[in-house]
Amino acid sequence: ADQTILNTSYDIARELFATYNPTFEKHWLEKTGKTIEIKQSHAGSSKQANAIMNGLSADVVTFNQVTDVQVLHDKGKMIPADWKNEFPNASSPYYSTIAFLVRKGNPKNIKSWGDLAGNDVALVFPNPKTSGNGRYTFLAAYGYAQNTFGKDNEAKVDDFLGTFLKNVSVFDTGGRGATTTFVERGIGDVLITFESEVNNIRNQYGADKYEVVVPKTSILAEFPVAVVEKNAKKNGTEEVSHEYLSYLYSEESQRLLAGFNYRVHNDVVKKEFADKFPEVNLLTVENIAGGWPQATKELFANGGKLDQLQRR
Amino acid sequence: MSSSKHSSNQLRVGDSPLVKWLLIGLTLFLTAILLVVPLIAIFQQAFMEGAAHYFNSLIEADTLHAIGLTLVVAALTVPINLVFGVMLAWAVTRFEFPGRKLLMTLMDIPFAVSPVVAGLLYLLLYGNNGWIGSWLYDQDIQLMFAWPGIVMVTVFVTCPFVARELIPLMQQQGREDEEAAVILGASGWQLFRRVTLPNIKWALIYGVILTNARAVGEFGAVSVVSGNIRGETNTLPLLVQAQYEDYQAAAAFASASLLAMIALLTLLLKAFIEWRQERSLKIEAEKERQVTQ
Amino acid sequence: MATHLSATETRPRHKRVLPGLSLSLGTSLLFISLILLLPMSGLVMQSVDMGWDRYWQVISDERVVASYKVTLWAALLASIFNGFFGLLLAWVLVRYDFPGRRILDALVDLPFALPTAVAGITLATLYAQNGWYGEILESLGLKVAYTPWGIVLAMAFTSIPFVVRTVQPVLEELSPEEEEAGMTLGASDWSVFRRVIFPALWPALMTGIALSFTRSLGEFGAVIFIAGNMPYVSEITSLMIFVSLQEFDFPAASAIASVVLMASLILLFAINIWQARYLRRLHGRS
Amino acid sequence: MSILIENISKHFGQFQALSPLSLDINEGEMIGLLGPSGSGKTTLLRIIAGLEGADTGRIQFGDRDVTNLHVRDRRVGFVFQNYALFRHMTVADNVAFGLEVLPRKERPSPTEIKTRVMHLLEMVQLAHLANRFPSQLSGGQKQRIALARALATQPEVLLLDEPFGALDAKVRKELRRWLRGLHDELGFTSVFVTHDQEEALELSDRVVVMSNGHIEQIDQPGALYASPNSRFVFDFLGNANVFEGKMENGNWQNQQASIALPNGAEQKDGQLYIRSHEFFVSREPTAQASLPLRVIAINPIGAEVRLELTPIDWQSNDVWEIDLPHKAFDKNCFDKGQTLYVTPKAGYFFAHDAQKPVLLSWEK
Amino acid sequence: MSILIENISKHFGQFQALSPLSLDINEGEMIGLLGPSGSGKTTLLRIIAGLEGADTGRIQFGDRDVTNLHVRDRRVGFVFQNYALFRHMTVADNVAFGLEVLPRKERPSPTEIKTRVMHLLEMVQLAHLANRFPSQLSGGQKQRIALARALATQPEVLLLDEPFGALDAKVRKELRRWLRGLHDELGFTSVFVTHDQEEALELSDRVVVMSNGHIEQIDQPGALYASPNSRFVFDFLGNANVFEGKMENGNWQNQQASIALPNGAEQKDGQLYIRSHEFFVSREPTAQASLPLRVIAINPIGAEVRLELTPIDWQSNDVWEIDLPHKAFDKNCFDKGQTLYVTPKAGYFFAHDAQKPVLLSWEK
Ligand SMILES: Nc1ncnc2c1ncn2[C@@H]1O[C@H](COP(=O)(O)OP(=O)(O)OP(=O)(O)O)[C@@H](O)[C@H]1O
Ligand SMILES: Nc1ncnc2c1ncn2[C@@H]1O[C@H](COP(=O)(O)OP(=O)(O)OP(=O)(O)O)[C@@H](O)[C@H]1O
Ligand SMILES: [Mg+2]
Ligand SMILES: [Mg+2]
Repeated sequence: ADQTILNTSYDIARELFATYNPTFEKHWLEKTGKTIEIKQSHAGSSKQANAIMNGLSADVVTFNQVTDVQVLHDKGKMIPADWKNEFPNASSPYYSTIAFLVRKGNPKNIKSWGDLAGNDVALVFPNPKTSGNGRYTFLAAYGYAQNTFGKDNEAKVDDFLGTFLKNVSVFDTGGRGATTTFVERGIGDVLITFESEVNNIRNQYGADKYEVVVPKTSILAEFPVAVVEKNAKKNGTEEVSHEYLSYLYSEESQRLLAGFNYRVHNDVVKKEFADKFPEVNLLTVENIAGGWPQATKELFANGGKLDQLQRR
Repeated sequence: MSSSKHSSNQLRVGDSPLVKWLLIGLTLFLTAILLVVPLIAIFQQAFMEGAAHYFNSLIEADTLHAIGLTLVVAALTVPINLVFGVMLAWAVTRFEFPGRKLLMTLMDIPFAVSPVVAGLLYLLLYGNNGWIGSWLYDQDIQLMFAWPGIVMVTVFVTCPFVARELIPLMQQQGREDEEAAVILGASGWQLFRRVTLPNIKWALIYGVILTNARAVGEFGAVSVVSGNIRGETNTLPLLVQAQYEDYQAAAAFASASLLAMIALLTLLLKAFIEWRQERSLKIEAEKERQVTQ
Repeated sequence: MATHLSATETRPRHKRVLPGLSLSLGTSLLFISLILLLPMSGLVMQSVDMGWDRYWQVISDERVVASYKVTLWAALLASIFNGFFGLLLAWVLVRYDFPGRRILDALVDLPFALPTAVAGITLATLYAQNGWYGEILESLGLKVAYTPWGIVLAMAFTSIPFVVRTVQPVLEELSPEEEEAGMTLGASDWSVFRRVIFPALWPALMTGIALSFTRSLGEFGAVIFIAGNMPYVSEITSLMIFVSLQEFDFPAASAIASVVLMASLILLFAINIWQARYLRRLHGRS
Repeated sequence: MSILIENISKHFGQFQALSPLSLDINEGEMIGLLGPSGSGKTTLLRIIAGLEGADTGRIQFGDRDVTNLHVRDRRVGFVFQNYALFRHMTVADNVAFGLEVLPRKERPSPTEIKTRVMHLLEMVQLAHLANRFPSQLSGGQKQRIALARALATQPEVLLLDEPFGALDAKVRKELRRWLRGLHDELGFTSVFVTHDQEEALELSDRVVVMSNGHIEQIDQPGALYASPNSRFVFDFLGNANVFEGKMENGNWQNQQASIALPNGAEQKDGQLYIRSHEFFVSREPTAQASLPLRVIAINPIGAEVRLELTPIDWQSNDVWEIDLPHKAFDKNCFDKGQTLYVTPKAGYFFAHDAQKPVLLSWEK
Repeated sequence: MSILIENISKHFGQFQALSPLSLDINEGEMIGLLGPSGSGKTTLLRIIAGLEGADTGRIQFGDRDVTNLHVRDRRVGFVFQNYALFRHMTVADNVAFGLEVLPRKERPSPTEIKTRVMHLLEMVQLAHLANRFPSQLSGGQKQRIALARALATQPEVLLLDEPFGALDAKVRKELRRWLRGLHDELGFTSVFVTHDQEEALELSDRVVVMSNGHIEQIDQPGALYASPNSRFVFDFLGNANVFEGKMENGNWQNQQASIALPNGAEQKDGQLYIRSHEFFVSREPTAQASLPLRVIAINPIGAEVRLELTPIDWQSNDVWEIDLPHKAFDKNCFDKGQTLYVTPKAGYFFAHDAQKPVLLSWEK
């Protein structure tokens, strides 16, 4: 290949990019007449960000958490401050939300977030401390409570969240662990995770055993991308890296992404998949907690809301 | 007139058949529960989707590359630790010097450090922000997130094994053989190759095998410094993790079973070597018996 | 002047008999500095940089302290269990000949070779309520997976070779005479074991248990899959370190790691000293 | 307690360590097992103790058959060659061990045990070392503690494996005497192993000479010395010179050398064993013998001078050794390289077809 | 090659293992280092070899100063107490080792090495064992191989640490003689360590008696025996009975016992050392002495009978031992428990204020 770039991504995106890369390679060849080889690295996105700051020579990042991209600017000075404006939709070519997976027939009759704080419901979702997945889940529940009880009714909100957390059976460190716990170990009544995952799991483990529940209100989970300018500059791959991410917004790519159960922005594709992605009222992190920095500080940091709620 | 029919073995504590078989039974039971069944479970999961799937997943390009990388890392780690282990053992068993005991305690550090932390330490030092790493960056030398880094942390994690095997043995053997050789005029290298090495051969092999087993299986430290680049810096244990995360449980366990087999293979090799050793001892004893008769 | 001269004359410089001190010691020191001490210095520097107050705040955080307790207890139980099981294994391997002894001997090292995550996943599979063991235990009303007992189990699994491999050689070297002396004096097998054999194995057993304990303190991969990781109940210290890493808070991670490391080193050092004393009593000076 | 050993045999694998052998030991006797390395002494002792099972035969203590009794229940005292003291126990704890493991009913009270231990330690004159550990003792002290430990349970049979093997000549002699005293005082029956003939002769009431797993001779020390009944015993007790003689003209002849037959000697070919101090030495042959020898070494040893000699014009497998009192030596004033003639005063004759020797004397 | 040892001293930590000591060894001499355990014999030997560095002093081989020479370059032969044969090499390889590690220029060709090795093995009479491993040899055979190995490089100095320590009495004697022969034949200078006085006396040209890190006496065996110059040497060479006497009325008196002063004796208090065979025995006191003793043991040992005696109405730290020829014993026919009187023929007197003894004789 004429050039090589490294796409550093979150852990469960291997198949997605394994499918996307050849289409891009073809696209790049057609457009420039050059060949490109794309290498992939997959692990937890925080760990990936950390690795990049310590010298992993990634040209682009495709993460599942805004904070992990942001940190590349804040701590690593490797991407510009306005990275969100680099690509459309706040540099998030696709998005998802948090949904529920329940066992066949929905025995506990779970419909919305409110049902999760019930008396006899066992929940499985990953630890918000170690997993972005878990953070979204917590934020979604938080947003739901704010909407239901009013932002000012802190006592009620905390009470709801406390019960919600108490219902957790197992805190795995990542989404995959939670899935295993729910599916293979048979623990819990509800698995809470990304909508894209929920659908994947159902396909993987049999549609006849599980049902997907998408609550009316949930959270917008962005999947941000960025070119790691510092590395790309050094490697001389700025152009191709940019194109690699831009091309994610093309109709063809968006269709591909939708096929992997991610929600997309392209209107044509949106219509095609309308029955797959029910309407949801998507709250944003800004709505709920005033943005990621504030959420991290007030909710997830040591001694934050999460810790207070979990204290015995 | 009563005539005795004892076994010709010496009497030793716990030799009564009842106790003996009770203890063996208990051990086998516990071992089966704690070690054998998990081993079987790994294979069971690996073959979950059939033998064809099992073998196909093993010959995937990523898997083959991971196997190769793992073997390369082990092949580099083992000699490094071999040299270090022998040097350290020689220094602390053949000489008296201040700080000797401290040196022996320092050697145990890798046992006391969690592998993930070990990886992190290397990252902090040799990563781009570390004080050695930033210099390396300027020189355009990439250690972390490439195979050298993997080798380095693997060396760290496995470095006590060889020395730990050698030191007690060399202490017990004393230095008389070596003194005899020096008196006969042997130089340092001749001394080591012709007198010391044959004496510590078996312990050395044992240490190498343990080092190898651990080097092949190390996950925590390697995962921190590897960068997880598919087909490039994924070792077998990392691949297991990645495949598992990727909903390819069967493939993951197939790779894991491969690791278990590499481990068992080396361990069986050890058993074989020990058996050879025992046999040669037995033959020698037998010859000796014939001589004295 | 003259006396000075003769003094130097009569103080011969002795060349070391065995060669290679500078080479072997030099290599060892270089290696230990580069491979062990240099990286360790990072840990110290990170901790020093953050200042004492923050350091203290991090390591005395309520949740972290809870994790110390869980980890310590689990590691303690695991290493005690390994003390028994390892001693039993070593005894059976050394003292008895039976079909399959060699295979058993080979199996002992298995936990060293399996990636810890695989060990964790496999154990979780077996002990989950729908696993082979889980079902049996469930019917007995016991729960292991996703409880602190799961932590103990995973720790025990990964550190069993330490005890076996330290006790085994000592047991092999044990001369039969003391045992026989005990028997001629009328002691039962149990008395002989308890009062004659065990004291001889004790130092090695303690070392094995200590190594197993320190390894358990640091274990992460195998534990998190089976621990449940419930705050205050089944969160281990390694997880706390992991969390700090996720938050890009390296100083905090280093601080917590330094506590574990310090505990381990102090324990190992204490064991070393105690053992040296004990052995000196047994073997006399030198 | 008397010990009866009947037809005991033992093999290890293919190797016959003891051929069936029998031995009667009287109550209060002290028996020395003497023999070269590998002759089965230790094996026999361990079988008596019950540490090793015999293949055939039986063993009786007094009139109790103990053949199938476990060591534990035979109640013998056993002193190991390298002491086998419990290294992690103090001297006092070592000695107390046998008492402390007694079944609860028989076990003396702790204070009683303490008294008994102190008494034993005083008996071995080491009461001041009660709190030391074995590694802090000298060889001789260890030996005595091992004895005290074995005696704590008041066994009626005491078995000792090369008890003085590892000690200095001086310490050895001291302990030997002390053991004999103890034996006489306490009246137990003792069996000890040694390969030092002086020790066996000095210490035992009767000596059992063993070779290749069987008993060569059992006798009191004096009798053993006076009438060894086989070539092996002769060789092993040592210091005998062997003359291989052919009957010729009423003399034993070996090439140029000859010895006249004394009265009562058989007219047969055979070997004449003559001890190193049973000789006259002269510069010329005598009427009784013509044994020319060359002096190759002269060693003054204590009260005597030992000459080493090689035969001149006749054959001998070994160098000859002759011990002379200083006086006799001074009178003759031999030098290295000189030739001299020796004449036996007394000797033992093994005819070629006989197993037992005949004692011959040339003196009136 | 002669060896000159000058002011050599050595300490381990606080402990002074050798006080400064000097020793001259002539070319071709065989020196025995004799002394009790811990007296520094091995240390001295190792310093001569260069295996241990001395704190002070110097060592010269011939006229070459070797004090600062590495072991490797001293070219001595050294035989270790426990042989230190290379376990993983055959007997032949062991012997060849010293030749095979020679620098390439000096190294003989492989066939030459083979011939030399076979020659050495023939010399130690073990050519048939060339392909055995050390573990397949008996102690005596190992010893000889160790010697052959040490001699392979034709050293001019041979050092041996308790070469016969671990062997049977019989084998020991054989080897001892063989070593002496070899020494005389090849003409090297030998130093050997032993704590067996008989061995030292029999084998050495001169004996060096050591105690506590210093040299007590250096002498030829005969002279050493005839005139030991200190109490220590006396005690160590053994078999002496000590009479502690106070001058009273021209006699040495100890409670009821007394010994008359012979001619030439000093009129001082002191100790009289009398060897066990330097006695008359009688049923009544004699004019020269009145030493009543009770017989506690009678041991016939070889050519003699050894009586053990305790003093009656006087003091002695040790049991007395007296050796009698069978004839003298038979004449008197003593029994255990009887009282008898002994009269010294000759003895050594140490006045209380003197270091050196005076030889006294009561015979004319
Ligand atoms: N456990 C055993 N297994 C095999 N052979 C043995 C065993 N114990 C002793 N033997 C053999 O039996 C023979 C007699 O051994 P034993 O120990 O009784 O000899 P010993 O007379 O005590 O000799 P030593 O004076 O060397 O102690 C020896 O050839 C020895 O090798
Ligand atoms: N390496 C050492 N470190 C400390 N002390 C030592 C060392 N080597 C010898 N010694 C001490 O020096 C003294 C003399 O030892 P050496 O070995 O020379 O005695 P020895 O006369 O050979 O005794 P033995 O007859 O018991 O072999 C002993 O007290 C010994 O404990
Ligand atoms: Mg024996
Ligand atoms: Mg010595």
